Amino acid sequence: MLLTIRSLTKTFPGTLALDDVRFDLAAGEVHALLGENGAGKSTLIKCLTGAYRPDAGEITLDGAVVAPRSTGEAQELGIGTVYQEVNLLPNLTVAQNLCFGREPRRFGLVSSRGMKAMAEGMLDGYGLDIDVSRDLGTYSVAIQQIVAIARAVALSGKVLILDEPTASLDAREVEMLFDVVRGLRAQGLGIVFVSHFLDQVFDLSDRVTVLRNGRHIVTEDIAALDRVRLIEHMLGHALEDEVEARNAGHVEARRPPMLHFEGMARRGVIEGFDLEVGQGEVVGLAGLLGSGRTESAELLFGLRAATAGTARDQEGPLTLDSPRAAIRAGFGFAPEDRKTDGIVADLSVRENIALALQARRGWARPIPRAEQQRLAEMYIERLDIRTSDAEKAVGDLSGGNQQKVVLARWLAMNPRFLILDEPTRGIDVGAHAEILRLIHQLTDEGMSVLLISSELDELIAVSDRVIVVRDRRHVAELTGAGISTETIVHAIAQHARKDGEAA
Amino acid sequence: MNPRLLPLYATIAIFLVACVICYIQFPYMLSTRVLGNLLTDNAYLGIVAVGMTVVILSGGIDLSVGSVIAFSGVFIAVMLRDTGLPAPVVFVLLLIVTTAFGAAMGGLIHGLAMPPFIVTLAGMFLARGAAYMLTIDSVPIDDPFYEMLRKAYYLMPGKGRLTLIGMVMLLSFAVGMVIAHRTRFGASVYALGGGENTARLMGVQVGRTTVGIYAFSGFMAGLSGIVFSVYTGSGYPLATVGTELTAIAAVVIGGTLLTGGSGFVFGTFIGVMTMGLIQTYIVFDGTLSSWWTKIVIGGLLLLFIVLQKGLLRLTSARFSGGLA
Amino acid sequence: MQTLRRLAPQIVTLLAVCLLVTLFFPGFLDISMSGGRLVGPVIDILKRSAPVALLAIGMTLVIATRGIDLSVGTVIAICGAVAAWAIAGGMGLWAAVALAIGAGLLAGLWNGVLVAVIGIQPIVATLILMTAGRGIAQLITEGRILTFTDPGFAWFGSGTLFGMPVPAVIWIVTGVVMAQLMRRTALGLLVEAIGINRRASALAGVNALVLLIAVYMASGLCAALAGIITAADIRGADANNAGLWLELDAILAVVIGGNSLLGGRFSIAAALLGALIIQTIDTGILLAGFPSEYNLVIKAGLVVIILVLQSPRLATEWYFWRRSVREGPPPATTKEHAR
Amino acid sequence: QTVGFSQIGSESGWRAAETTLTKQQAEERGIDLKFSDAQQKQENQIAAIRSFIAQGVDAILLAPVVATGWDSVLEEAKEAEIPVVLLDRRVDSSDDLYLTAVGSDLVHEGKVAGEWLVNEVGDAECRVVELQGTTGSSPAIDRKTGFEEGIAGHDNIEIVRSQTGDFTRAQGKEVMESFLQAENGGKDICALYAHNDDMAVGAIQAIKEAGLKPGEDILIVSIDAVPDIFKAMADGEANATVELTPNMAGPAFDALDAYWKDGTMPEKFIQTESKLYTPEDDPAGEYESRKDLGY
Ligand SMILES: Nc1ncnc2c1ncn2[C@@H]1O[C@H](COP(=O)(O)OP(=O)(O)OP(=O)(O)O)[C@@H](O)[C@H]1O
Ligand SMILES: Nc1ncnc2c1ncn2[C@@H]1O[C@H](COP(=O)(O)OP(=O)(O)OP(=O)(O)O)[C@@H](O)[C@H]1O
Ligand SMILES: [Mg+2]
Ligand SMILES: [Mg+2]
Repeated sequence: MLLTIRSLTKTFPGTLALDDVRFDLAAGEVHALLGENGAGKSTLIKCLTGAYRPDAGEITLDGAVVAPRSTGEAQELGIGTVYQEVNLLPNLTVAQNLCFGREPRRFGLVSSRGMKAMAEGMLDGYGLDIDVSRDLGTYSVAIQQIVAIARAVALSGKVLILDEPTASLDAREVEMLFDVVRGLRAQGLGIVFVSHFLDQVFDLSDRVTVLRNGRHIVTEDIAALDRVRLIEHMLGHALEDEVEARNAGHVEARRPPMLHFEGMARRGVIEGFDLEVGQGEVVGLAGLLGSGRTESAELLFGLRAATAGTARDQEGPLTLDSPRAAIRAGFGFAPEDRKTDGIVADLSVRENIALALQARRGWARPIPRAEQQRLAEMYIERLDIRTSDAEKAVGDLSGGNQQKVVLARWLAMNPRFLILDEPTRGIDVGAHAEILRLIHQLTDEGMSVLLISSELDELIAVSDRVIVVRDRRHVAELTGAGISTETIVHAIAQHARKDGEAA
Repeated sequence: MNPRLLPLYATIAIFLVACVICYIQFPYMLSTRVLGNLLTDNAYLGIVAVGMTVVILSGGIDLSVGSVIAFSGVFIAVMLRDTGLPAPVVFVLLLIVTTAFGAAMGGLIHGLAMPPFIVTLAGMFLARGAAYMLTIDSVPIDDPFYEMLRKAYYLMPGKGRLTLIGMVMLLSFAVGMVIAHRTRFGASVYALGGGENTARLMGVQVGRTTVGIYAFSGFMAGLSGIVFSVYTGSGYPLATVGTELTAIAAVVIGGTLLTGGSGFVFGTFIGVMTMGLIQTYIVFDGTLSSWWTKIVIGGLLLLFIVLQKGLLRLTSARFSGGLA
Repeated sequence: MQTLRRLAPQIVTLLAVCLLVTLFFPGFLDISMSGGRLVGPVIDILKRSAPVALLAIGMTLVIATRGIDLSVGTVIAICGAVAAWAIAGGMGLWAAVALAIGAGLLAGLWNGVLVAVIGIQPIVATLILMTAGRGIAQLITEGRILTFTDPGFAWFGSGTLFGMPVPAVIWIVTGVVMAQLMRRTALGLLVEAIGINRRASALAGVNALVLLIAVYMASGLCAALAGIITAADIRGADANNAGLWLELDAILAVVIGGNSLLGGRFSIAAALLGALIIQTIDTGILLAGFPSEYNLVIKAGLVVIILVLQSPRLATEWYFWRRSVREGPPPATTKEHAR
Repeated sequence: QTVGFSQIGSESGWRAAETTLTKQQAEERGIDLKFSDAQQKQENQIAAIRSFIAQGVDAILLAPVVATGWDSVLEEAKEAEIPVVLLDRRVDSSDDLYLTAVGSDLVHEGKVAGEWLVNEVGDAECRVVELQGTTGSSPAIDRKTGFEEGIAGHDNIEIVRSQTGDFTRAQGKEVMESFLQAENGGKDICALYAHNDDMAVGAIQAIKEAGLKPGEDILIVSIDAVPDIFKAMADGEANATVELTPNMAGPAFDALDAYWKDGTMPEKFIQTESKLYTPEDDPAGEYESRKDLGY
């Protein structure tokens, strides 16, 4: 065994995050680490790389006992890691991020030319054509994620750890990443792979370890498992029927229109588009990363001022010049980047859930504590948020659970039009199904939803209508039976070709 | 063009415009004499601002520097008066003391996870208090070596003097630029400014770097203290009150963000020169009363910052527009 | 109960400092009644802590939004000057008070707009008023100490109410009102939210812009009250010296009160205890009769000791030690500079 | 003629008066005065003098914030043949670097105050409390020394407490309060010596608030002779003050005029009078005559 972990235990105040966990990693294998949100995957990884100090347990690498005291030491041991949240520095250039700690030097001083060459070398094979001397922060999350992976790969002499690396990548980029990983496996590296996308797990990994509530449940070869069994291991019970596709049931029932957007545009950001949303309708936005889906949503929510366009409902025109105005119009928006735009880390789960509601009521009419408590408990229960209690700071929750809290905040508002930008990113299978079911339920009650997702299956499952976005333009609209993976992919590709010809 | 350079360019542009305005009003302000004065008079400020830039780049702040400069002057004066040690030895002793002082503050900041603002505030009280304890008098320095340092200058055409201490400042900026932009330590400083946890996950040795940063600032404050003592030829415990705020203002005018992680040492140089220019302008004008002096300094500060912000917004809007 | 636990370190520190002063000055805790007013060092401390305590109230709110207000010391001078100018100009007591408070609010509005609307970093934004404001105050007083004799106004500085010095009453009442306002309404929550993550809060519909400005105005208001007290105390406005460097003491008080400079969770009561601790140190030094050269070193030394004892990391160590779990340095705190 | 004036700052009413008078005097004589406020910073003063030299003024007035550290800049002025006149505080540079110094003798002021107290109390026991100026400033140091010289040899007079009140009213009051607390409610204090009148005025309020009578229960002696102390004196609340005239510029311009005309070298130190004022000297009248001088 390349890496073994024995009886690892880690407690946080009020939480037993890891309880006597064991884990083995062989050279030349991809070992998937699975579990629900809050199962302890990220904690295990952080203990392994010295970011956390475990309470008890032993780690051996190549037969020698190691106890990295800092992530720097772990890197020197040959363990490269991509943490769950993109953990690079947006204020440094791409090259500085890539070479950090191993900068090429000339006469004792860092050579920027050498660094540029080194960085470009490291990015080779990821199909990325970017200027490495620009700040990382100017690039999209997806690009940052790939840079983080490239850095970890270069650092990993023996072990590469990927904690949900694919959460913000699209299919093309995932494929590219997998090629890289397979190559490394062939070179004899041990790779730990965390993901909530079971397809990817089956596609890539050799063995699987499942954690549940901080405990080790099972380690098995992937070949010996099927999807249902795996989910049972993760959840501790069987998953109720997966959500059926929406358009299968509701056939072409055109819903009464509720909101009309016309010519919404912002110069340099998104070209003008029209959008009509019916009551109880789910509109999906499909497109590649960076295509302008988030920007479309931000325009509708008043987060970016539109330079043109009007919005109205049956009553008359709506002003949407700020999030507050949009909220007043009955809109809600769960953003894709939960860390910077979603959670208020130091506030408790209860306060985070009550925040938007409170903001709408105004400061002078506080929501009574008991009411907040009720709300919090209701959503903790309904969305299955894993937390020791409602008073835990949201920042201390696992990534997926943070996402659920943001969702709960907007559900508590009971908006008539809810925009969900990648609502299931980083959410486990159980909760994933739960959220999709929730969308069904809400729309049945009359709420309209705009769903942005990179997972086509998910879009297809819940959308009444799918709009394809490409190069900051809304290029196609698919309805009813016309919605399928093939048609969407086709729409994206076709327009790409047309653009190519036009250019 | 790299967008991170924009604040720097904005700063330089505004500075040049300010120079032109000064020149139009007082043509004599562009003489080598005034230029030499600008370098000499702001030497101590520039040196300490180099240290401050590094601290601020790391997301910290060092309020102790003004007091440390005063302490340095008193320390040197008292040592030269009472011990008979040669001046260079006293310099070395002093630099060791101030560097250790800075390192100790860095150690507290890291070791106890306390905010730098507060630790260095206590350091500010402590250093000034230590200066008082050495002497409450102002102590003149008559040392032949000092005489030599003081008289060391290069006479530029036009009778302007490029003094030794002015050159020490220029050298400090050069060294500061190399350290901040061309060493691993500098990279770690920027990394810390970008976010401590992230920096830690990327393998920055946070503790060692923090101690190093404040030690560097302490060293620069000590060096600035030496320069200041050469400049005034004495040690005075009440000297340089509030210099830390001037230094911070210079760093900010130079385009460095107080939240850390973004900025340039060269920008600070422009910031220091800008502050000096404002002072010179006010003296040349010579009609402002005590109170209007303060108001005008505050107003000009605001003007610079707002102009910079405006310029940045304009150019970055153009920039992102061009991308589409 | 929970509040008490939050305040415990500050209370313990205050008691310890009092004990220390008593060692050097045995009569420290004596309180007597004389001519209908309470007298004694402790009462003096309650009175003398008024400016810093008032500033600390506003500063706590500003710091909770991840800001800082360096201008408060100067605002004291401005408001004092305005009040003295109004009184000396015969405008009457309440007009003077109203004008001073108006000036404080205006100063806060100015800071708030620079920070929230123009987006200048708080330290720099308030540094501008800190520099220029003293000039404005001197402009009003024309550089002299503007004195007045109005006994009604002087009452704010040296009068008594139910035996207590008026300044003490003012800061205690302001503190209680402000704390209740924050906790009985949703203001406290909203202020904390924008301090922790302004972007996310704004996205959730919190009116961050208005709240930020309001917080700086609250700070200006508190500084105005402090300015009134300071001017009333010496029956004159000393534009150059009133409130000089007091902002640093106020910030210190907020931090000794265990509030994080990174914004978020705050406690006004704890900051007020911090102000009392600082004033107790200051008065203690005076009472103990050390030569004045030592004032700063003693103060700095005590402050460092207090901060070290209260430091979050030491607290974690203490927590783990009590739970007798063997633990190396505790995990990194989850606080991160928001970018 | 153009004259540059580097003033320390505007930290007290006295200094504001000095500035006002200097501007007045310059105007009367038709001199173009370039004024620079250094905000209590020596470095600003040095920079200002350098700028004056660069501008080629005809003379420089300097009110130095501190005694040391002027050698090099004064040498520069000398090289440029610009006469420098020091106002109210002295420097420890060689006296050929400046034309003359106008000022009072700070030690002497303190001594006058001390001698007054010696006279006033005779052989009675007297416990004195002292309010010092800003720690480290030269008036604080010299006035302390002078006072101690004045009371030397009189063992019945003893300074029991001495603390800094930073030359301000507010601090004067606060520190006096703690003196009163520490000295048995003030009953053990016989006299207060304050390094300037502002602190004395603050202390007088503290004494009154403590239920004692300033001027009777506690003797008050201070320095500067600003208007407000005369007001207190007229009310019987202060006993003595030593004048430090803010009109330093008058003698300075006289000396400069003579020098410009025919190169007459004035004496190196033009001492202004340190006159002692007591309630016998018509305090009310003094108040009236001073109150518009910009104090
Ligand atoms: N810094 C912390 N302080 C307190 N509790 C924490 C902290 N970090 C994690 N936890 C808790 O430890 C448990 C495990 O969290 P972890 O982040 O390891 O989950 P995960 O398996 O990675 O989940 P996800 O799939 O959502 O990322 C959770 O209950 C979480 O609330
Ligand atoms: N290749 C790129 N170069 C520079 N900026 C990019 C690039 N790709 C995306 N961006 C910018 O990064 C930001 C976030 O990108 P993101 O990938 O989230 O795109 P998006 O249009 O919001 O779509 P999606 O919701 O599909 O992710 C956007 O403002 C986008 O303009
Ligand atoms: Mg995780
Ligand atoms: Mg997006």
